[in-house]
Amino acid sequence: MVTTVLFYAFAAILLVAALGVITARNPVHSVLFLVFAFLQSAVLWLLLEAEFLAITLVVVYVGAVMVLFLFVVMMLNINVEELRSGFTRYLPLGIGVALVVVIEIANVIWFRSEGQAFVTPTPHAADYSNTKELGGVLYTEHVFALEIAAMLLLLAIVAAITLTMRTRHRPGLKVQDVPAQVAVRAEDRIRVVKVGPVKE
Amino acid sequence: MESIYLTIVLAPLAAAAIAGLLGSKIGRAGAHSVTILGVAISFALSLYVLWGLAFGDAEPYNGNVYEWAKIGNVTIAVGFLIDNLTALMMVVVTSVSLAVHVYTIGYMHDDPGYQRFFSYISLFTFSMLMLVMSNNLMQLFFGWEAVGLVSYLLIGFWFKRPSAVFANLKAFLVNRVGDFGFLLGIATLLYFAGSLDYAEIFAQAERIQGETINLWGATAVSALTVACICLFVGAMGKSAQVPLHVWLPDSMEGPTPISALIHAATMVTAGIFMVARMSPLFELSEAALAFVIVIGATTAFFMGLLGLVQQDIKRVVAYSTLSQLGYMTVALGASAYAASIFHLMTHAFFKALLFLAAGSVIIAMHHEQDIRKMGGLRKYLPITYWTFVIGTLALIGFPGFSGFFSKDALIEAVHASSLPGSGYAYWCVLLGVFVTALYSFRLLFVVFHGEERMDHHTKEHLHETPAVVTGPLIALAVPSVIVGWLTIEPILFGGFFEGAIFVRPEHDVLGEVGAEFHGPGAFVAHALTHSVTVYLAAAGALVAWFLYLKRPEIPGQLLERAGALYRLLANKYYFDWINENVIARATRAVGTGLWRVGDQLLIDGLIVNGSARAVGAIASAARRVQSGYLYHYAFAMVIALAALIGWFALRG
Amino acid sequence: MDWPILSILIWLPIAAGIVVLAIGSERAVLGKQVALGASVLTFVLSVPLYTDFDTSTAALQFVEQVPWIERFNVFYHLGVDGISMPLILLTTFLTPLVVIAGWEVIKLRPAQYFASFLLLEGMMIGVFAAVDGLLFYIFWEAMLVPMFIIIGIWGGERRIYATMKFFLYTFFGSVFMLVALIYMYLKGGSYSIPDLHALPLSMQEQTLIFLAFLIAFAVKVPMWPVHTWLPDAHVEAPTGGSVILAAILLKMGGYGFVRFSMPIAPDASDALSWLMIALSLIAIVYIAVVALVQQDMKKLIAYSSIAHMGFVTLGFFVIYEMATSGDGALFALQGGMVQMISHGLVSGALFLCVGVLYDRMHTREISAYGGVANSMPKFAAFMVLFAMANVGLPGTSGFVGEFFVILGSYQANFWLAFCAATILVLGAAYTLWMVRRVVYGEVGNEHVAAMPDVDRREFFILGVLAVSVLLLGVWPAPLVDVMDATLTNLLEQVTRSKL
Amino acid sequence: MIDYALAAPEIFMTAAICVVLIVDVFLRQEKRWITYTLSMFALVGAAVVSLLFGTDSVATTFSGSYVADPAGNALKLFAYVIVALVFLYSRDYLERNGLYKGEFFVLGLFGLLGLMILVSGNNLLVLYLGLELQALSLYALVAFNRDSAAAAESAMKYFVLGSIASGMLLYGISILYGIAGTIELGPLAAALTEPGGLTVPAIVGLAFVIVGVAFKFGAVPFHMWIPDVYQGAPTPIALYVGSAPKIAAFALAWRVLVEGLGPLHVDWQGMLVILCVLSLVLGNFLAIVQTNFKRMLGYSTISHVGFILMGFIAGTENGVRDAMFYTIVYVLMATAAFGMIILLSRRGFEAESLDDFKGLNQRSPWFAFVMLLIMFSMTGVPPLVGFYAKLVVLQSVIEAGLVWLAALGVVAAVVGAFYYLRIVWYMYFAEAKDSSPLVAATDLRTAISVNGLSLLALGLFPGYLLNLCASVLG
Amino acid sequence: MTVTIAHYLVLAAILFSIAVAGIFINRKNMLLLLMCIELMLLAVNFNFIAFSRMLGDTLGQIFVFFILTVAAAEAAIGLAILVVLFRNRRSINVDALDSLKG
Repeated sequence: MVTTVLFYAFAAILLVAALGVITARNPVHSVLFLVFAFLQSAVLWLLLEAEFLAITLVVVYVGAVMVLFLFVVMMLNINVEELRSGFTRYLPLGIGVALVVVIEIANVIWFRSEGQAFVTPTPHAADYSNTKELGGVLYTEHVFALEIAAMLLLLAIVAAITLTMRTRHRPGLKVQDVPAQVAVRAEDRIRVVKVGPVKE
Repeated sequence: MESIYLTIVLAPLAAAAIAGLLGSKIGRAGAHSVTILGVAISFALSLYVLWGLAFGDAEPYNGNVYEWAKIGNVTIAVGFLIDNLTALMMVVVTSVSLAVHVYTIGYMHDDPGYQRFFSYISLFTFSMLMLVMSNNLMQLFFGWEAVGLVSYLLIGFWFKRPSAVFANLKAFLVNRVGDFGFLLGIATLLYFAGSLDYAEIFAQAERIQGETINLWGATAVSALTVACICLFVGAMGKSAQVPLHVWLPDSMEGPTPISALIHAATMVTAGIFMVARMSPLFELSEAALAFVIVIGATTAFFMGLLGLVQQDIKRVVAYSTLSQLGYMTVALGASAYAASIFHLMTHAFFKALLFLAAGSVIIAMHHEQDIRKMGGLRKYLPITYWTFVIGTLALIGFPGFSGFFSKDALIEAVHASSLPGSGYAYWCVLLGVFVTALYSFRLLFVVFHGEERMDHHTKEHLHETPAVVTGPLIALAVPSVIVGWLTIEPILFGGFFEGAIFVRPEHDVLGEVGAEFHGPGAFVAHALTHSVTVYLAAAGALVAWFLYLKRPEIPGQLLERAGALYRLLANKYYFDWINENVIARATRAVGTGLWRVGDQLLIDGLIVNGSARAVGAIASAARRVQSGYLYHYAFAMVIALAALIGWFALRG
Repeated sequence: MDWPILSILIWLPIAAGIVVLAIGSERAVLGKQVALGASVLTFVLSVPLYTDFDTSTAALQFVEQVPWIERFNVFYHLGVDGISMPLILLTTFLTPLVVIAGWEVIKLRPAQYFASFLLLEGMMIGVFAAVDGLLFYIFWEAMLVPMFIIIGIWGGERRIYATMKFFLYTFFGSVFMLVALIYMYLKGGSYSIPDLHALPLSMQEQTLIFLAFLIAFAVKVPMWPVHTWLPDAHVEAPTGGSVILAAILLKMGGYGFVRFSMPIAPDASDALSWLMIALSLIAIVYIAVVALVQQDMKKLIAYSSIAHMGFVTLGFFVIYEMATSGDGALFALQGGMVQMISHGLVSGALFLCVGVLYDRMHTREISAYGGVANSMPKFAAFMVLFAMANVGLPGTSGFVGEFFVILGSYQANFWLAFCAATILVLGAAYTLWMVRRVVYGEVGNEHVAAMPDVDRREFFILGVLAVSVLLLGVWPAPLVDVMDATLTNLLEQVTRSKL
Repeated sequence: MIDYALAAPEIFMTAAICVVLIVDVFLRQEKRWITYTLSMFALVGAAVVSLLFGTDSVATTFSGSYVADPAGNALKLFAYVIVALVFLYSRDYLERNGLYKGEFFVLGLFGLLGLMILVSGNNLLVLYLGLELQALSLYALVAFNRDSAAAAESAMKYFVLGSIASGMLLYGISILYGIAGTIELGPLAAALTEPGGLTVPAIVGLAFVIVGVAFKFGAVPFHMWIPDVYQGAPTPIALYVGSAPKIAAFALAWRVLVEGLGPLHVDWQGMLVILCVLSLVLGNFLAIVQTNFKRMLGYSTISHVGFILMGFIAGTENGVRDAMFYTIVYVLMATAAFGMIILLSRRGFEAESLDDFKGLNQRSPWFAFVMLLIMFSMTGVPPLVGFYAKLVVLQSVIEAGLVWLAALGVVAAVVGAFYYLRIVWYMYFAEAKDSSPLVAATDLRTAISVNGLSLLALGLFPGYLLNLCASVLG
Repeated sequence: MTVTIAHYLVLAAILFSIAVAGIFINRKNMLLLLMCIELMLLAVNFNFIAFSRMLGDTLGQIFVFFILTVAAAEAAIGLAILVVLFRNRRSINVDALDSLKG
């Protein structure tokens, strides 16, 4: 009963937050709504006994990715006024299509699953460790996927740097020149001066 | 014998090829020498062949030279059938041709196309010989069309004249209409006889008579009648029978020797020859014979009438030719094939003579052909005058002249016929005699007698034409006078054509006429006493004398009185008008319509370019879907997703 | 025969074409010489096809068979019978003439011009020699490419419209044939034409296959109402292109009918013969009337081609309307085939004639000419001769086919023959109308007066064609005999029901 | 036990990428050719590894998440060739336009790695990761020319739409996982044979998955990104996007639809038929009205996708084989076509308008001829290999009983012929606007010539490639 | 009335739809599109976790783990592209992205 109440409460807040994301006129508000939605989700995931992922979501997503979003919003210094207004004309259409998709999927889940209700199994025992379970398979069964994920992150780094790093050629601006720095030899930096004795 | 026949045919062809292809090398003299030699060889050999058949013990020949094509069980060959009919035709063709060749030396003396002309007429001789010597329908058709080709080339010989190139096209097309029927006739015979060979077809004539063909729904028509009428349509074209006669007067645009050779003596008689050749078939179809006789009679009388109003010397003769061809056709329809061929032969001589004489006049008049600008030429052109007189007398059937025998026998035969239509035909040919005499003497009087209406310059230079012109005139005048005397008995009543021409006993009108035949002299006497024709002819001559010599002002007055009739005649019964303004114009209008509307508007415009335009229009419209806006793109994806789910998951 | 004559005939011109391309337009004379040499050599090499041909059998001769695409059971399978052999000879005969015809006329990129024709020749021979359906299709389609280029580069003012129309029309037609071929392959497991002939098919299948083939072949022939590409293509094509187009490409449609449609779908052919005959007659009458009002010489000859090809299709399909006994069907078939060969010579010659005029005056408008006979007597003689052949005058090859078809179709129905025979009048009307306006009359203008008569090169081409036109007309037996056994067999095959 | 040898190509490629990345960091701009050479060596090395460790049979490793099979091996080998061609064609252009950076090659190799993983992925997770690996590198590549607004715009569109598509794919995967309880392809198919009464949810999941696959292919109506990206991206990158990823798309469809969702064939066949028809029609129609050659090629791609889908529609092993053949042929043709643009371009001048092809025959008969081969091959005119590609897919749809679809396909091909012919027309029949001779490096000229002639050679002897496709999939 | 997996699934579906709707009702701010994508992935994650719970295995959660990783990488690249775009156009207005069309 408690879980039911919790579910409905958090689900409602989640949906409101999600709607907030897409309706907020200020992008900063949108990001914050999104953070809010993630937090609600984390709670709901806890209800589904996915504790590790719930924590990850909060730590990694809210903590890192959303901050990145905020950072970009701030950095781009977008004219908020310009971004206002606009979508109300298409709102009915959007709601309509969204409703159609929801109804279709809900219809299938509730009525077209041919008697097979999507039920909840019994909860895990108290000593069940979600993290341990995941850890157990992540580096064994899914090691291939893990390696790919590693490459993906590397790719993301390379791509992000490629796209955003700019070499500015303003005179006087100090920038790193990695090849030059690496290729430097001792002779270039230090001039060994033979200093002869000085006689007064 | 085959080599002789081949020589007869190929000598003119070789001559034509030499004159045509090497004309510039061998020069004028070379060209006329070689062609005359070629035709002379043919003529001599033809005479030899005829002699052998008529007086010697030569048998008719029927053999193939080579196999043209073999389709299934049908072999189509090129070969010769030489019997009396053929041999006679060969002699007629080669003799007239020879005369014309010689005459041409003079007539075409100054023409730049001298060699070409000789090549053409030699080629014509070859074609005509192929036609008459054929032993099968394919080869007959070959000759048939080949003479048409040469006729086309020769009518258009002076190709710079617009009227000439109009006339040759017209001649070819009208002939083609006839050939159209002719070809269908051949197809009919092939279908029912399974062969194109004369002998094989004739052997099955009786059987074919029993066959029927459904032309309109279930109406069964005798196959033989269909075949014969179709064939005769061909003859109508070639022999210029109403309503396919329209080309012949126009064909006078060609040089005069051609008018003599092709459009009087030989080619136009191809149709007559063909029907005679096909007599075993025509004999078995009374319907076809009736058709033939009515067409012939109509031509004979009504075309003769047109001769009365013509002002061009050659056109008068041309209408006379039409009328005479009608006579021959009438004889065919009356089953008097021999009479028809006989008239064909005599006509060949005297009509060639008339044409050549007219040509002589034209030469003398510096190529002036309008008779209103002539008159009183008798004293300037004595030889021409007298030969012309001979020709005229032969034409009107003056007793004793060749035309008399043939025409009188022919009229008698028609009189004796009891076939449907023969009554009408009899009256037509009878009245035709009067008309013939009228226009013939009108021509004679207007041209050679009376007031001299030519201009001063022409008059000063008038003199008799050279010997190469008058020679052939004299040469042709002789048979025009005597050939009837000599040949009427064997040809008409002596069974000359036995084996070549088939007449059913109940149609044997010549037999009836022949029963009263007791020699040429008696025939003349009989005609003078028992027949009205001679007097009709005399009446015609008299009327002509009265109107054109005695009271030349009357014709003009008559014309005013009978304006409608005159207009009808002057416009040649409006045949040309209808052809040009209704048929030709309608065809071209239909063509333009089909082209502009059918091809360009509907097929190209609507379907071809239309579909291209439709693709373009759809593409331009579809382009707008690709608006460039991200949300539209996303929207499309979501809609598609919803549709896929809706259609595939939820329809059940 | 122990050397692969058909392969040589196909690949020799193609190889020569590549050589000519490689030589390039800078050394045009050498390229032309190579082109001429190769095409003449091809013709010489093709002569044994005739001399060594066994006329007593309908079987394929000079057969070559090598596996090619094993996965689809496709063979590089060549062979000829009485139907295809004359068409191959026609191709090898005309190509050298076309090369000569372009000798001095083509100034723009000559190497590409002559190479295109050589490539085209090889492919055309391939079409006629292929015994495998897919191989046939490949040659069939590949031909479009050089033809597209020929019309597009060396054509007249509206060449791009014309060549696009040509390509898209014919491409549209042939893709349906591909679908039909695939369908039959999936059913029978083979693309080989004899296997396709033997493939049992239901009536519905036959009908659909027949219609698919019909689209392909009807466009090529072309039959009404898919003919409108032809006048445009002809008008804009260079002379050589027109010649090849009229003389050989059109024949492929007719060839397709006897090679594919009729033997593969005999019952459908029978059931739909009324349609084919109707379309053929429309082609003969409708198109002839349209030809009557053309103002452009090439357009007129193009329409005349359509009308004459109507005789081919009429000859082929009229056989279903007559009793099997009797020789009418053979007459009709022979007529159709002879008409194809003859039309190849005659229309080719006429287009060459127009080309001769065009080279001098650079217009094809009939009204721009007049009295050509005055300044060009030799040319006028040729023109009249070929016009007469086009009219179907006995003694020329044009007569033979028409004669046979009319005789044959009479055996089906009097009125069929009646309609067909109208060509006698209409054909004469439009052809001679053109002759009258172009060749005869007073000299039209000073340009006409200044036109030189045919030179030796032109005289040679026209002369060779004239001789062959006359020879075939005077003695068609050598051609007819070659096809006889094959056609007799074909007749039996196409009238035997598959149901 | 993990058999690393089976995944040797991926392992090698991963290592190679790292090496190239690190080496490149230490190179001055004028030594950039070392990156290029090294990347080429990476490709050659990968090919050697693939050949050495290739198997004749199907084997899985990494707990069933990786599968090595001959078809995958063949696709990878082909992909190396294509990527090598892309690098080769691009080098000149990049140098001329100031884009000659090591990242291009690194990102290109990343994309290739994604492709390889996709080809060998045996569970939905690996497939998804491979897909993302490739997609992310492509997004980055499209935006590679940072000074081009058009490139950025197209990258943004590509990115957003791609992310939506992969989100939908994931949604579908999640449903399938819920129904089957597994993400491995074989067991998934087994579970779906008896979906335990959950057929309808399975179809919903399928619909979502189809969106992902169709997007990767660019089938209508999930095609919107293609023309914009082709047009907006720098030509070498459009070349990359237009070539190798089609192999990935093929692999994705093959693995997911045929191997994983085979039991739902009836349903996805229906869906693919719709996509196929729309692609054929819209792709061809819209290509006609284009004036930008790259954009036209984009729409042409869409229509070719319609044909590739035909192979899948049949759903049989033959069908997959035919789709594979078509894909390979199409990629070859597209590579050559984009190569021609690069060949015609000069410094600061993109030869991407159709008009730039005018009079090519005057400027260079040889390359006009090569382009002619490419265009007629795309049209599907024999004896070029494009014809056989159409032939085989038509065969498979007719075999599936969809003769009407085959008929529609050929009609679409006729419509499509128009815009390919227009290029030929411009090259051969039109006057050149600019008659300057072509400037291009010898390696580029040679490679494009070989690429173009291969279309003819493969067309004259199509048996080898056909047999190859048959043998690796049989 | 207990909460079943179906509840979670429907919740995910609604979330997913909101994300989708967000993509095409928003025409001004490109950033919002990236957030919607995050939201969409969140919905997917819900599905996986719910099914994982239902089936009682960890596979779904592993999947979610990887999705989170990918989403992070995606966000990085997406934002990088956005920055490039902004630098070129000085705007992230969705409506302005229409130079490529037709």
